[in-house]
Amino acid sequence: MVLPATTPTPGASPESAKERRAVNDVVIRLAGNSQDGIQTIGGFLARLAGRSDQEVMTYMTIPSTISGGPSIFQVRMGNGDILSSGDQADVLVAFYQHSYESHINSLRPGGVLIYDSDHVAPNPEDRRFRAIGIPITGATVEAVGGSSKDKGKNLFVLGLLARIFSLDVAKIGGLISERFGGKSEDIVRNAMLAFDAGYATPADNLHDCLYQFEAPAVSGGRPQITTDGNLALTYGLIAAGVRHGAGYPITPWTTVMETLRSELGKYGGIFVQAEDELAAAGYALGFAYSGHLAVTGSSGPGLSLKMEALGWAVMAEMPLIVINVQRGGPSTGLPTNVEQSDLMQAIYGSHGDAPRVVLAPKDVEDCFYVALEAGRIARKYSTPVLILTDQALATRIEAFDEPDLAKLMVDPKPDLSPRGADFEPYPLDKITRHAPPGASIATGKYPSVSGLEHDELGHPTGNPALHMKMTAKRREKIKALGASLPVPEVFGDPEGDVLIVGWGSTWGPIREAVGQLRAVGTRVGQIHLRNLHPLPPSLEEIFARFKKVLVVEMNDEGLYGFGQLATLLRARYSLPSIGSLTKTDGLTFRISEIVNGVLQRLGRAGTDGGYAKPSRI
Amino acid sequence: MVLPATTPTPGASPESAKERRAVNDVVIRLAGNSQDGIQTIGGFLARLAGRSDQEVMTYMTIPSTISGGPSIFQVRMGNGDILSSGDQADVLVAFYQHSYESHINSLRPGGVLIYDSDHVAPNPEDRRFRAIGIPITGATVEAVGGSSKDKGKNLFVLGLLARIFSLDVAKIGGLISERFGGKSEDIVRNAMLAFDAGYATPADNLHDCLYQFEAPAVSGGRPQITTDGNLALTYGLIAAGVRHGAGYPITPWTTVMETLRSELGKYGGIFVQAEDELAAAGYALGFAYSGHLAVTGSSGPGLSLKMEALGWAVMAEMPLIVINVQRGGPSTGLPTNVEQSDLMQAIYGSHGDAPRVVLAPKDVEDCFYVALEAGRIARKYSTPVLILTDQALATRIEAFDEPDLAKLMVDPKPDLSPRGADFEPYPLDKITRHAPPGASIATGKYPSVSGLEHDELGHPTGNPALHMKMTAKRREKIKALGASLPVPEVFGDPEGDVLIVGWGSTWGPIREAVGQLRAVGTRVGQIHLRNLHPLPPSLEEIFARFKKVLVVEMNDEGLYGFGQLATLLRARYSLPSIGSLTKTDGLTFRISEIVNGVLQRLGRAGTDGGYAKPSRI
Amino acid sequence: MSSSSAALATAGTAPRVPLTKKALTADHPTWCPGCGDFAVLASYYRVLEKLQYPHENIVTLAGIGCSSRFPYFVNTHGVHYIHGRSLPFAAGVSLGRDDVHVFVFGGDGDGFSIGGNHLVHTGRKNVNLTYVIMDNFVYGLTKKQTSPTSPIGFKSKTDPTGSIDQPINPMQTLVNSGATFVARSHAGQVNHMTEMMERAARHEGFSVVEILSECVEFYEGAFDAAVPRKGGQFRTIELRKNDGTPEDALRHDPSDEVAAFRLASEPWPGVFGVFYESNRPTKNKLEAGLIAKAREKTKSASDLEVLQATFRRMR
Amino acid sequence: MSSSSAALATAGTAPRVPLTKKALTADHPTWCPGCGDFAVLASYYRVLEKLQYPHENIVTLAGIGCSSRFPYFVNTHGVHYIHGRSLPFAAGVSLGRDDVHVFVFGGDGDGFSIGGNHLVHTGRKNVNLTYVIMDNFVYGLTKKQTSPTSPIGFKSKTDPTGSIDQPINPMQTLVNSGATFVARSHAGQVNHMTEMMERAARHEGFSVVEILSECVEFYEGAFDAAVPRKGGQFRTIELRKNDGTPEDALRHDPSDEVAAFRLASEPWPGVFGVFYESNRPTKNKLEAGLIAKAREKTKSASDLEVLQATFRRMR
Ligand SMILES: Cc1ncc(C[n+]2csc(CCOP(=O)(O)OP(=O)(O)O)c2C)c(N)n1
Ligand SMILES: Cc1ncc(C[n+]2csc(CCOP(=O)(O)OP(=O)(O)O)c2C)c(N)n1
Ligand code: SF4
Ligand code: SF4
Ligand SMILES: [Mg+2]
Ligand SMILES: [Mg+2]
Repeated sequence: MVLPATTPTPGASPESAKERRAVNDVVIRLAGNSQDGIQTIGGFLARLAGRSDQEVMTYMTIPSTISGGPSIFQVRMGNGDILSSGDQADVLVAFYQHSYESHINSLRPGGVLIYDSDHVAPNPEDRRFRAIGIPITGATVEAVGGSSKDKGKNLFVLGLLARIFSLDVAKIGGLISERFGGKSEDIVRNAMLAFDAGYATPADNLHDCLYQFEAPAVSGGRPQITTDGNLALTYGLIAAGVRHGAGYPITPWTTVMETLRSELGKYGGIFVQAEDELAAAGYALGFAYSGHLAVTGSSGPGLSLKMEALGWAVMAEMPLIVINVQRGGPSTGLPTNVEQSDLMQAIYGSHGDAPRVVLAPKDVEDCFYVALEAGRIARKYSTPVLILTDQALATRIEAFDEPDLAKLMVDPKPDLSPRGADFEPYPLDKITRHAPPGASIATGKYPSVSGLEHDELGHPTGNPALHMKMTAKRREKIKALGASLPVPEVFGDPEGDVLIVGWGSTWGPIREAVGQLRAVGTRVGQIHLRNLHPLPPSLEEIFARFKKVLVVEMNDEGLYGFGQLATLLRARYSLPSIGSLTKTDGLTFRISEIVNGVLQRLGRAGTDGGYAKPSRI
Repeated sequence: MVLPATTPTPGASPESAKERRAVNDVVIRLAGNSQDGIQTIGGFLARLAGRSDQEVMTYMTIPSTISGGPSIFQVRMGNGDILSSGDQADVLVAFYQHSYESHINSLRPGGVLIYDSDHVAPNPEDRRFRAIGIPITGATVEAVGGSSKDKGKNLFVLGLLARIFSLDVAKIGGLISERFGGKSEDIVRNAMLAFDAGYATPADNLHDCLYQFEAPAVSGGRPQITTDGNLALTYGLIAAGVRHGAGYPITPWTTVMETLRSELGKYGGIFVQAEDELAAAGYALGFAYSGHLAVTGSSGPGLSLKMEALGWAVMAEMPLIVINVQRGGPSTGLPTNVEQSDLMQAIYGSHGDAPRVVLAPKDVEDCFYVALEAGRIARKYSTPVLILTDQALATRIEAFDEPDLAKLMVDPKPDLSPRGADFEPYPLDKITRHAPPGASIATGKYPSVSGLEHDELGHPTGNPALHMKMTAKRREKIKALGASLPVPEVFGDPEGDVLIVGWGSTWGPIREAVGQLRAVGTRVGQIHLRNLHPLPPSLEEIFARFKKVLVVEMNDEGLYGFGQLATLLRARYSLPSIGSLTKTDGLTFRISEIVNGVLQRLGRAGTDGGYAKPSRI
Repeated sequence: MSSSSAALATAGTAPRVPLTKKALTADHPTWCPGCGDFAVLASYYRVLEKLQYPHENIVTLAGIGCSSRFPYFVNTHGVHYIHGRSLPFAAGVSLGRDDVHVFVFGGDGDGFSIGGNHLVHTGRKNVNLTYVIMDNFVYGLTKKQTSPTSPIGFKSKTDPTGSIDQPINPMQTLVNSGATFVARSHAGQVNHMTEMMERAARHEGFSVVEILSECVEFYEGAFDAAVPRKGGQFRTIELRKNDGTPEDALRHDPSDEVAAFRLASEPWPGVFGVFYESNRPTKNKLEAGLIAKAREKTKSASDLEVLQATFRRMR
Repeated sequence: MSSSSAALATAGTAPRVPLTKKALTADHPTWCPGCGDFAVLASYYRVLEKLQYPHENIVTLAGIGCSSRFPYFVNTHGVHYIHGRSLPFAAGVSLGRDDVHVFVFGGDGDGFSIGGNHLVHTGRKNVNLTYVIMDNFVYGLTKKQTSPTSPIGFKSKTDPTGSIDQPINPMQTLVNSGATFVARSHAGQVNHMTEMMERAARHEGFSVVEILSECVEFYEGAFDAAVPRKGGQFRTIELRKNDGTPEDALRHDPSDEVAAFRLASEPWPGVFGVFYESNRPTKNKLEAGLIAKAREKTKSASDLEVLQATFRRMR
């Protein structure tokens, strides 16, 4: 698309760089209604950051009513490690009075409040912020013309932000045309009209609040991609060789299955929308049995429905990848909030002794790589592998180095080669390797795959000794995997006061918290577990180097005062030094919550957010 | 029924008491095919023991083929505490060559082998036993007449055993007529003909193997009843006030539901056979919501299907009793064997933080009382309560004092009284008490019962603070229950070398093992946990009094070397002294396995069954 | 669900004030403006106003979905259970308490996909309750996936190039389920819908009404073919009057299962009204019969006496 | 299941020896002597002998039940899955591997009770496989509980005074499910049963045969009414020949769903044969079509190229 003539030439911003203050990274919170398209422009900002070799992380809320409603989208972008979407905003854009009122206290003192003066009357007494009123609604209507009403406000704001932060207008134009390219010319034109109007806001009206990002560190060579956790995971599955799967919709898992359904065809694969989660697990296991690397998944309630099928997969030793995009529980719970409360179920949810593998990705990039790892383990150990991601990761946008697909991509096809006379599906001394249908067996004796306890050929047995041996076989292969895992790296102090142990999406906030804690003189280390079952080796030695081990997780403290991972670690190591920092408010950890939690446990006073926060704007 | 004239007069046994050797308790193993009705005569023996104020315990195996096949029934009867069905038999009755071959090594040296000389040719070299050959088949055919073939062999053997042990023939006659009373006269007559023929076996043929039970200790005053664990549990549920329930058949749970289905009508109640286990949980929760104390249940696979519904029950805070008659797992596993491998699932099987109550009965009598306790807790704490029994308890017959029903029986009817203006289903500061439909609410505002996170009135909320508070509300009530529980009693040494901790049906074998271990000079105590979640108070202090804590359970040692209860205890108390003794052969613990396991962990050599076994025959 | 189940006398002695829409209204619905479900809710209010059951004896239940939010929007005893399993729960309430009136609401996904089997089995058991399926041919709450009633070619997020699986035929499925009252209506036809819901409520047994209820957000215009002011046709079923006239033979006999099945095979948008009605005994009645027989045998002994007698037999 | 799916060439080059009953026989069945299931197994051997599929391309699957022990008694690739869920598993195998022949066996409880919903949805999707329901009107493996096909009055352990819930009508249920081949037979009629199973196997799409297979242990004589030598009647369906004769109009048109539904409503023991048959496209074909369209768009780029292009769009 050719950009409309009104658009300023790329790079030539109306103010020169020296009139602008340099910033390293910035947290911008857009607060409006979900109908206003704030996710769209938030997404543009994130994508832009990615294309500019910046780091970026986003955070959004989903309105609780079906027809939409109040919603926020927060973007943190800039240089250096961006590990969380930020506790407090540097810039707040308030579309409505309710947006202003609900979010003004998340703006840090000294931050910039931009409000739509057509809708918002800020408290004139409140001098904590620099307030900039712009008639966003009126100006948009004026710029775009009456028929579209105030549609386009979001692009007006994007233009405004581009002006304030001297963003790359050409790149944004590219993003807009990519996004609306399929639609009518009108739509693209209107979008650009609104954008340009925002961009044209006179500097005077901005009270001198103009900034320029510092140049990013030299890029890693590979281009950055910008995406959310569910998409990263989905493409990770495809890279891992998944061509078949089945699921049933549920928030926030749904976008994984939607993407697989629309993408797998290109790879010759099939994704089935089943009648329920039990059927979905059945389809996936049928695909797996037939020789493919297959996936099924869901969120909490759907996982509860898959417990019987997963038990069968353990007994039958069937490779399978199972995704749980965790949300607030129990039961229907808080479907659009985040929680890490399905860990115990992932490990122990099926009846009987049914050992299986559980992994969790730490950020959006890791969603991609953890899928590859799950595929590797499922195939190598002929076992179901559960991936526990969560609602926060699912919808969060981050930028990361494009993976080297040529090196990483796996394409396991069904192995139909004839099997020799020594073939047994369940040898006692080797890991199970199934012969899919289509593979002939030299003996002419075909194997059974069974959920009953069975002998080496898969035939049912009630023999006590065999049940003991087969139980051991299923256990020992998982132990062998555990022994082969890398020892987790300790970040921060290698020994000292506190070791913070986390898993899943809390990685970023914990890492930032560790930085802040060390800055105030605490000796703190961090390990983050990706392998939750089996656990990696040598944790005991690492734990021994710290006075306290504090497990930080988003779930309940339980009857005995310990979160779910803490419970597992205590059971394995029986170290009284292992304690818990948990919460169940359905929100991601704020850095200050972790910092204060640690300081409190060290007998020091918590800070009130007033600690070592690097100044930005 | 009038006993046929050929029957000797009660009490007048052909030999006088002084020609007989006195015995205290005896283990009789009947080995044949399930079609031979050995369960029937085993049941008669057990019932007879109960009616004679003796103790009794039985053990049986279920053939693995549908059409029946090899099967055993073992009865241990006599005086003193009979806590297990016995490691080794004193008398083996072998109907077939395969019975002889499979079971001869379970007969203790010096024991009595009775074999059907029409089918069995024992090894003449084997001098370890006293062998008595009787043409059981031929003699039965002769006694009963040709048309019924060898049907009645079992009653012939019963007569034989009555002769050998000088059993009360009148009482047996009563049992036979009760059992076959509803059938044709012919059947009763044939049964008695076979019985009498067995009883008439000449003393000479018995090689002097004649015994007399010592007189039982004075009876406890209440009559004894004889029944199996599933029936005791079922009648316990009825005593607890259960009038409504739903289920789906599965072995070994089925007899609970069958009995409820045929009994509840007499109490004005309803039991529904649902289309599957998910529906069964739904029906039961509908009954519970409508104001009744309700039950659902299953065995392993069915429980895996109820995990979503149980999570709802936790969230909605609905009282419900849930039975799991555990069997060998995982998956379809070993349906007719025993295992205690569903404990973790009972506690952690649903997604989200979903705390609920888990209880386990220790013997058949306790199956009755644990149901009463489950009803009490479910109603008082408005919570689902799981009862973990198992296949061994389900089919085992024991005799125990008849419960004092007039004192114990509870009859909770729906409470339809109008609720005041302060009524809230989910008050933050009180335990939930639902108002069932039919109850009017003074405010005119009717409550919602919800699986979404909710406010005090049951309306959905995404409010972070409320989710935290409601999570705490659900947790704290279970903690309050925990704090109110009695401290478990220590049996045996109050402090010392080893504390054996068990749960469920292992109680008897553990207690006998403790006796034997103390007899060889080990300082051993025992606690047996009935409350598995929440755990009772003060365990820590008890554990501290022993050098080692050994948790004995029938499940796998897991990835880290600990059984399921051991894992829970280590997680709570983080005591390195807590270790595990587990097994997964699908069979109940033999006393020697426990004794040897303990001795081994104490660095002493295990015994080979040669330790302090009280001589019996 | 039957109006014949006798209302248990409840405590209050003051004369009852009539049940009004106002008393029945609860939270403001969170549905999108224009959603068909609003009209269904309005009809439910009207039916309850007509029936004048004691307020505290009405139960409104649902599974999960946009439509299943119903219980929060009605001020009666309410239950929001899990996805697809509302029927067994509701059946438990109905069998547990013959004095209450059980209404279940839900969507096409809840009822025909994950919940499809419960429909058949609650149907064949003929449990006394009323079930309203708000069929919008799409998954609303999860934002536009194919549902088991989505027509072939429907473009959803799980079928971006158009759905390919043959949908179920709701009326055929319901007729086959064993339900003893089966009707079909449209949320745009308020009077017809109210009439169907009222007839369902007055029916003793398992009564189901499928209501086409448009999802304006994710499947706008789905039912235009049945909306006269959009050029469609709303054809209703004429029921047999048994008046002996020759025309009458052409009218639909709702007790004829095969005829109902045939009627359900008419091409889209088909016909509206009562497809099937019969008065097979309800499970509620049959279970009550078993209880009566059992109590006759025990000579209506008290619970304690019955259990004591049982224990005596175990001596 | 179709015989048209092309068998993938497998490794061996030696000419194939014909597939015999001997090669197909595995463990000795654990069924009770006299159980109807033996005859079904014998028919399956015969059908496989006729079809002569490559041995390694046959898959025999089942859920749980006496009948579901089938896979252990046939020497083919076999799966013993969980109770009631064999169809989704089998559908996964069929969709995953168009070169294999998928046969599913199961009981009335497995298929119509816990598995009832999967039947309907596999049916409407018309997944290419053959499903044989061995209906004995009872739960065999768990020893005599009421099944969804047990007639009213049947005395089981869960209905000691006789069952009260109306059973489903298997043929009506199957016709309504969307299955594209629906037939009924009797284990005592070996030739008829073999013919039905063979036709089902040769049908492309979801084919189901209900076989009345007596449980001699827990429901002896259940099907005597259909056994001529016990005074019963084995009435078979005459199929339309389209020969223009007037008699032909009276014969059954298996493509007519409503006629099939009506036929299924005939009183016990009803009729035997093919109730319904149509050639709606299978999901296997439809999914293959989606793949072909998608590959056309990507110009059959390699998997790596496709994924790389996707990542480029995320830059
Ligand atoms: C076990 C389970 N699976 C999936 C979901 C997610 N879910 C909620 S509603 C719904 C379907 C909604 O469609 P429908 O029943 O047609 O209702 P509508 O929203 O269209 O009214 C789904 C899949 C869930 N809550 N629980
Ligand atoms: C989830 C689950 N529920 C229940 C069972 C127990 N069970 C095994 S087979 C069966 C039903 C058997 O009846 P049917 O399917 O008719 O087969 P049949 O034995 O009569 O051939 C049941 C209830 C189980 N294995 N798994
Ligand atoms: S999404 Fe559709 S069904 Fe849901 S409230 Fe909106 S319009 Fe109604
Ligand atoms: S129980 Fe019935 S169905 Fe099962 S094997 Fe025996 S006769 Fe056959
Ligand atoms: Mg819908
Ligand atoms: Mg059956």
